Amino acid sequence: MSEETTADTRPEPEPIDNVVIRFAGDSGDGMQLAGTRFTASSALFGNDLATFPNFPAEIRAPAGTLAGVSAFQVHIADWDILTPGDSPDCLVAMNPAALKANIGDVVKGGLVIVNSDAFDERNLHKAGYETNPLEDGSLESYHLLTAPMEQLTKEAVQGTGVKGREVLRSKNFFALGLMSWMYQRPLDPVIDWIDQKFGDSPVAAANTAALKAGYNYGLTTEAFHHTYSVAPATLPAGEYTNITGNQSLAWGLVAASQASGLPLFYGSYPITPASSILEALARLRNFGVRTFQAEDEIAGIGTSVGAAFAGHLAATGTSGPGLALKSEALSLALMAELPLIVVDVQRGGPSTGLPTKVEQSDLLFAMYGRHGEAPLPVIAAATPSDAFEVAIEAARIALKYMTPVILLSDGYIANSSEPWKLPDLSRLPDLTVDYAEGPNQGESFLPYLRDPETLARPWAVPGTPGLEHRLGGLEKQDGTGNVSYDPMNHEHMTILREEKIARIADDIAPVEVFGDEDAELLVLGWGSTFGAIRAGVNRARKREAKVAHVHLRHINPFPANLGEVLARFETVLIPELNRGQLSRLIRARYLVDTISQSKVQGQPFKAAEIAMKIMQLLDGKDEQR
Amino acid sequence: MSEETTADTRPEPEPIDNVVIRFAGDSGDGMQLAGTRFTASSALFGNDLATFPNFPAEIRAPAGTLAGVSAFQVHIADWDILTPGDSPDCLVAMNPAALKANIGDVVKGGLVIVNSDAFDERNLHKAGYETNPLEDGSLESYHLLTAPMEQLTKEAVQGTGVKGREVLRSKNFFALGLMSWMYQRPLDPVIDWIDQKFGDSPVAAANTAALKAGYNYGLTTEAFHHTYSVAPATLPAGEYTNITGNQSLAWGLVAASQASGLPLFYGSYPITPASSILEALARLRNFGVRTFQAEDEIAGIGTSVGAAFAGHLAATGTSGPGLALKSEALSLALMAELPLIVVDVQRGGPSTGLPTKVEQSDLLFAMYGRHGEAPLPVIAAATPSDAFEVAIEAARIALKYMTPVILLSDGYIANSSEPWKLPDLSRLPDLTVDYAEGPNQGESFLPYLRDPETLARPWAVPGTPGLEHRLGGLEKQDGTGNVSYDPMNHEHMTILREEKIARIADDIAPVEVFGDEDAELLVLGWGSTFGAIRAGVNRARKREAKVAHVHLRHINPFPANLGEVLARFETVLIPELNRGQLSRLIRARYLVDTISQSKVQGQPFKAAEIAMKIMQLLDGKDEQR
Amino acid sequence: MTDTARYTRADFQTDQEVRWCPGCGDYTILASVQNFLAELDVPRENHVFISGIGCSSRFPYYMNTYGMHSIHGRAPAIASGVAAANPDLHVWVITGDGDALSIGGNHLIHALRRNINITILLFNNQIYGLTKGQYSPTSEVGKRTKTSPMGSIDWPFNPVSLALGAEASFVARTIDMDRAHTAEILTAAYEHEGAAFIEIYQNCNVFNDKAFIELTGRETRDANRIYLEHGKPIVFGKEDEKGVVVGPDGAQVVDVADVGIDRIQVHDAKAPEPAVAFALSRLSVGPHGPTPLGIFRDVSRPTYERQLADQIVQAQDRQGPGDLDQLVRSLGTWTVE
Amino acid sequence: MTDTARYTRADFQTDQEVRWCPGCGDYTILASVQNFLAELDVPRENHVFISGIGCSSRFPYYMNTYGMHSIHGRAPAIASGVAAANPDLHVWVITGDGDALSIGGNHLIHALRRNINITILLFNNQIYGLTKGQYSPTSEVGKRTKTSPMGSIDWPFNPVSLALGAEASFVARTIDMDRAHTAEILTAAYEHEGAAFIEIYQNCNVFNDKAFIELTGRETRDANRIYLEHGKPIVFGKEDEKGVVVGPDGAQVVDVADVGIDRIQVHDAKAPEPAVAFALSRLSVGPHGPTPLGIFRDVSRPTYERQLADQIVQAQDRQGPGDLDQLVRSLGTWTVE
Ligand SMILES: Cc1ncc(C[n+]2csc(CCOP(=O)(O)OP(=O)(O)O)c2C)c(N)n1
Ligand SMILES: Cc1ncc(C[n+]2csc(CCOP(=O)(O)OP(=O)(O)O)c2C)c(N)n1
Ligand code: SF4
Ligand code: SF4
Ligand SMILES: [Mg+2]
Ligand SMILES: [Mg+2]
Repeated sequence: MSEETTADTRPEPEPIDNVVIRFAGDSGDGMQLAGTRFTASSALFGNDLATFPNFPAEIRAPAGTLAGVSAFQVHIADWDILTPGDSPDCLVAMNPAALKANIGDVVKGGLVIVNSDAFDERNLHKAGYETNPLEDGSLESYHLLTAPMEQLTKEAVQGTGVKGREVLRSKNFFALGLMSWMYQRPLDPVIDWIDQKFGDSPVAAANTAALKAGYNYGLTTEAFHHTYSVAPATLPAGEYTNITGNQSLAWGLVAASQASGLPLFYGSYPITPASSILEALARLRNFGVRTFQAEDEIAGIGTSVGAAFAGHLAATGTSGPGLALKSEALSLALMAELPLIVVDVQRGGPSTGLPTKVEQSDLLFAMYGRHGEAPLPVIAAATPSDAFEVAIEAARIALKYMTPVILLSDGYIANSSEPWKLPDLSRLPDLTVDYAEGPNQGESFLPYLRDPETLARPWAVPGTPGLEHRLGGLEKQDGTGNVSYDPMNHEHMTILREEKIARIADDIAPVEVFGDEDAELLVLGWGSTFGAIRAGVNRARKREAKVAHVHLRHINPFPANLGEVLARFETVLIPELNRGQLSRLIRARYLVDTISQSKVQGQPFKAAEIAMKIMQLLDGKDEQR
Repeated sequence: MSEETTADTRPEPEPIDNVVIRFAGDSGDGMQLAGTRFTASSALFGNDLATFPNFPAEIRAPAGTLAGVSAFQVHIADWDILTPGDSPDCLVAMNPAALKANIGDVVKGGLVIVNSDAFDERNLHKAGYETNPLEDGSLESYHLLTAPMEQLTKEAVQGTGVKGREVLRSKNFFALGLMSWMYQRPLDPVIDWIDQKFGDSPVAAANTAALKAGYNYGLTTEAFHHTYSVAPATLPAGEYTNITGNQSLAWGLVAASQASGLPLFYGSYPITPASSILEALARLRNFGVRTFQAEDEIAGIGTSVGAAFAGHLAATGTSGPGLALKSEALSLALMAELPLIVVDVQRGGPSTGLPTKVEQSDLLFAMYGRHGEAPLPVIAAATPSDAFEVAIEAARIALKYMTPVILLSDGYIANSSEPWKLPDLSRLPDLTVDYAEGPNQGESFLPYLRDPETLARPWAVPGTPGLEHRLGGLEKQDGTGNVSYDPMNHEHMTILREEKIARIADDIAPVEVFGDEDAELLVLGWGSTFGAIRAGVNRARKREAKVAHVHLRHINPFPANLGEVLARFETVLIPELNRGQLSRLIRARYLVDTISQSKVQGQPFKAAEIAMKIMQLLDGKDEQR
Repeated sequence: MTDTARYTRADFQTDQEVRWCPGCGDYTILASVQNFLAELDVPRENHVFISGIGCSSRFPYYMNTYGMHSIHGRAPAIASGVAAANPDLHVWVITGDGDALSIGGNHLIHALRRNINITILLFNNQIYGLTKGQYSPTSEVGKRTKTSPMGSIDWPFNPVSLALGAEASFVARTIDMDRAHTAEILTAAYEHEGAAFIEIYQNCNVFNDKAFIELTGRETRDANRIYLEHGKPIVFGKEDEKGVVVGPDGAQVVDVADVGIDRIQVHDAKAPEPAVAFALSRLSVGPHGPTPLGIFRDVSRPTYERQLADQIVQAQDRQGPGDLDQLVRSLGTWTVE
Repeated sequence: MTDTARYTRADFQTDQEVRWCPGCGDYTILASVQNFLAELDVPRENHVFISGIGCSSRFPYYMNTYGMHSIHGRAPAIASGVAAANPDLHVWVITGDGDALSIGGNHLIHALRRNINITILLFNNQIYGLTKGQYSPTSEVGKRTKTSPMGSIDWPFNPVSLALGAEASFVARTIDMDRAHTAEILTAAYEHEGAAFIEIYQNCNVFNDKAFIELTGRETRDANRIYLEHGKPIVFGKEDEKGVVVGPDGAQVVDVADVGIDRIQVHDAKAPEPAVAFALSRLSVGPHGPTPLGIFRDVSRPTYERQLADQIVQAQDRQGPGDLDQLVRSLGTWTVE
């Protein structure tokens, strides 16, 4: 193999405005890495993009099986896109199992690039193929290209010093090189990254060699001479980074810590798909961040309640099973009226369910998952980058109203990525709080004396002389905070706790209607369905449909104008990755006969599904109800 | 004191049809016992009755303080009553604190009987009285009678052998004796009970002596010569016992065990007000009952899940904070599709709240208190004796549909009592189950192959040869039960689990409308508000109001005809001891603009409150909405 | 402990009525703790009392310091959060045998192994007081209670053994009635850096009266209280006629006269390994017969909250204090003009 | 262990693909257990495997017996329910260091003290495998993982010490690679009536490779494996040149030559008190340096489920079998005509 990586003989690439590519292989094949690097090059190149990694099983299955397939989808475009794409235009399959698990999603006529070396009898058998799909004509409706990637990788890395099992590890870079050729991505960012990551090692050399070999294989092989180019997107001017939801949520918490001047405490217990928030924060000790890997979720929230008492910006994060365990302590925080952010990165199903998959089915649990009358604010992130802002908003509400706040994210937001235009960090909201510093009623300090506007109680932190007081889970007398069994006081306090949360409605942005204000159909959504709904609505509007979209960030309380907005539309469609949970809340509150569009397949909505539902409703409106 | 207990000089008692009496004293004064014995005599005498014990604080406070007051209310009548009464006609107050804490509830003109010995300066001070209410005229609007009960008790027990602090312990029996005189209750049942309980001891002699002394004091003292009699009620013929809700619930579980032929397993952790179910069952080892006092609520349900797997009729019981802890394991049982009864004896407030008080605020928690889409049947007991039947119903549903069932009771049902006409135990429903015994599909056994009607899976218990299988919390393939990450299977299973519960609607009694079928107003209730609602509706109807009452035993799923019934009424009033939880469910499901009547004071509704609300709604109907 | 102490006991009392049953051992412990704090030269506002649920757990309401009456069993976790957030506070955990060892067992053992700077007072009355008399994880086998009418079949924990097995760096036992000894133990526990665990035998005169009578009864107490004192031979009895030896079979009670005082174990609370402390904890199963009281173990090990704080300092030294602008750029950026 | 054994290993395998990483120690343990069960003369349907969540906890899917892959940390509680409900089953718990000692620590120690008849296999790989590499309660101080990038500050548990402190009646340790020893320990644990606790060192070659290299490496293993055998002097090393003595300072490793074989501790797994077993457990902190393997303790104590069953029999003997008619009348009745 020669060292040259560019050639003047390069054919003219076909310009396309967007493409959806899926890298699929065995969990051990490094497809997440190939996908991420492809994404990074595209980002630096200036495309808009969205990604969606898909880990199918919890544990690495034996190589070659369907259960072991790992995939990474990226959507790149020269325009402002909203989702990682419904169906790949191009699939890279590193083995028969990867082909089998993913081919069904590929658009007809799409490009299928296959590592032919992996299609031996053993692997075909493991994947459950009776005949070789590369030969039996079953892929006729696709544009199939094959390359003996293992063979070529082996040759490429010769002389770099890697040996034995290590050799084939570089084959993902071969695939990445080939794809970089196909879609005319620059190699330099990848090479830089390799150098930074692996330094001056044989592995670095091997990966670079395989990368270039893949690129050159495309360049020199007739079959790969039809290439494509996606021009940079005309995104709003600014500095961008590509970010996943968990990363952005972690940074949002740190930003809130800086905006409030309070140190961040994060007590948590690892659980998919929330663990990477803990991991991201654990790296930020220099920001004064205290992460506490607790013995379980109860201690995760327990330590955070303690830290909140001690005056920190306290947060805890988990997924559904962990939220279940936190319920009792959350109720204590509510009663003690301490600020606390509880992040729930939702996953699929009840019990252990589908731990690596997306679902929005913890909404009613977040709303009602505590004994007694225990209302709490509930807010949700809509996209990976939105998680940054939502984390700050959660902190704002928690600190201003002295209440725990539940922040809902999900497995899709957590792991998928999008370009994020870096915000002006000098203009973060001012979240500074005033700890109580002295008596608030004559000579005495009443820990439950309230701010008349927010109904928040004062926050007096241990160590402050003269404000010694005791919190607790028993019902308390308003004002003094003393234990009280008085019947009327209990009713008063119950209503007061309810009212405190209800008042937040006047302190949040009203909902904004996107699309056709005069439409008959409103699509109402929340959380990670944002991209699919917005794209679906756009598609329908392109087809002349009149339709509007409202996306909720605040679910409890609802924004003050929501009822009035809903009343403007004849039909309200609520697509959710659950069995209609927001729908129930809307029905109970506004008595609107919502139409629920439900999907519980562990997968996000496709824009096409939303668009189709919209068209159906608009066409057959009369029969539908 | 002479030995004579009856005298011919007895004045003619005034016949009354019902009376509400409250015994109040320090926690150490034995008022619960006095009340219970008074109740027992009344029961044996044939009155209808209802009781309501009220323990105000968790821990015994220092004698004489308001926090230490303990009260027991009993309503006796010659007709079929429904509640322990709204306001006492007669209050027995053993000390100033008891007077102060309870006098506000007594009907004006009511009888107030006071232990005058306790009204010394120290006790008055402790109760927060500045002047002595027995002397300052503040009790003018009541009929006040005093007796130096301590002095008289001391004299009465002389010679029985009790000494020192023991002596005054008998003063509750003095009070009981006096009340027995006032309301012409027989002493013999009390004396029999004393003999049985204390045998041939000085304590027995002292209690009996004090009892008789109290009775005789009434007989011989002019002031007490206006007595009352309540004739036996004309209850349906049959054998009766007086029963509290927790007792009856425990027996219901035992009855279900016998009706199903399955041994009962009850894994639980003590918590007020559920502990006495565990305690009652622990005494029933000869019924083959296995109680397991677990290390916490998680292990309480965990052991029960294990026992269910092993083929037992498994139950676990707790109150709100414990239900919170059980949430995750409950979700496992749901996923494993194992039969399990989860009893929640609701108490007041979020967090520790008001542990000894009643509230119905766990309804939405029972409905939605699990992550993911995790629907479960929810049923509720309406009265203490109803808990027996509801326990059997819970077992029926759990076993037939292979599902956990949540049974809601509350602190009011748990501790209050009513006469229970013993059911014909030979006619318990047949709950026998068929464990799987062999293959169900060709040669193989599919643990998730379903009964086409109920959608229940088979129950194969460890120890059965050939049916070895593995359950778990990960999503499973329908039929085989193997772990499955397949998107469509997950949606299928989610809907299937939902449908299984929904189908129960056709297998439960439709709701019955009590009262005026043609009324404009329907009062819809659930749980322990039954008595107050029914009595309130009756009162309103006596005042010519047209009103109907529907009381729900099944809340999930709702009975099949509920929607149709609701549609018949213009106005639906839903009284609840919460902030409108059933109301939200009804609104979401049926889009009915319900009116919520809420009370969260740790106290049951009074019939008068319900009646008043009904009258208000009917009078000012147009303005109300 | 000077005449000029800035506090008196009254400074640590609140305006809340103390609501335990008359005669409850909790009163004595409350007095011991209040007296102890009054003698320290530590500002009142730097004490934080965190409790769970139980009779004993009402303790914080009666302490005029910062406090939280939290939820059942979780006090060690909440206290860990307070201590980790602010290492300058002194954080106390008040808990019962049910609270600490039944529902809260896991948080207890984890707080101990982490050696986070909290002082845990476990009021062991061998019963559930607040819920009115069910057996607890320290109740003896065969005990008849409301939930064990035929006798408990649960083998009890020995809290000292459990704490030692959980890597505790400070483990002691005392008894409510012995106020002087309690004060001594509190002093040592307070001075210990890291998690300190004190089991306090506490009489519940309502549901489990006289559980500790062998240690408190006039007739028997001398014969049964083995006071462990660091650096001293472990002898006890009215005339110090009994002693403890430790050898290849563990710890045994002997007549000093039989073996000679030289063979009597000299107590070493500072031994790096807890093996001998553990052996001593096995001398009694519950408070029956000769029972060791005092400090079983008191060794020093880096504390959690200090190490956490150190990591922050180190990270800031190395990377500079956190810069948000840099952080959001750390994954690489590109610019759209 | 006869030629006529009714089962082969294959009888205990299921049709589910085994989904651990290639090279994972879990494979070896699975094989050991399947082989062991095949040699028993116990019907397959009488085995129940209950696990929590973790890599190791997928075990039940691969065992052709009854089983449940339950939720994180709760397996000991669920298994206790199975065992209490049906004492004729043999109930196994499969758990990891995170599952058993982090979230599940409380259920573990309570199952041990209750001595309920379950056999607990703790796969200790000193890491969270399933969630991809966070430190666990057995990870060593200073360990750098995803959640401890500057090194863990959590002092680890010694699972054997913890189990002994929790009153366990059977406590043992073995290592995945040593299949013969694993078989021996399984046999003894299986025969033990009551809760049996086995810590199995298990290599996670993906997230914590070579954690046990001192015990498995050719060079070092002889010097570091201390096999405990009941009734035998505790000696080890290539030539049995090292030994263990137990005295007033706990347990120490010595050169046999220095002290003479007679002073070497003769291992007594049946000692009524766990003091010496505990001392032995302190010879190593994690698998570093000379580390005892084998049965630390194996004593007999009434089991929970048998006592429960006995109470039922007793109650029925005394009161007759439960009569519902009588029961509902037990509080007194009256008749309305
Ligand atoms: C989650 C939860 N479960 C159960 C309870 C009920 N409960 C309160 S205190 C207690 C046990 C008290 O025993 P212990 O800890 O020994 O304290 P003591 O009252 O003896 O001082 C129980 C079971 C509760 N409050 N919360
Ligand atoms: C309630 C809950 N919290 C957290 C998790 C995530 N989780 C699954 S396994 C695991 C730890 C696994 O470690 P270990 O028990 O050591 O098992 P290994 O994978 O190492 O065999 C965690 C944290 C979960 N499934 N459920
Ligand atoms: S019940 Fe026992 S522990 Fe509780 S306050 Fe009373 S005496 Fe003390
Ligand atoms: S991650 Fe580790 S423990 Fe889990 S299967 Fe892979 S090698 Fe085994
Ligand atoms: Mg106790
Ligand atoms: Mg592990």
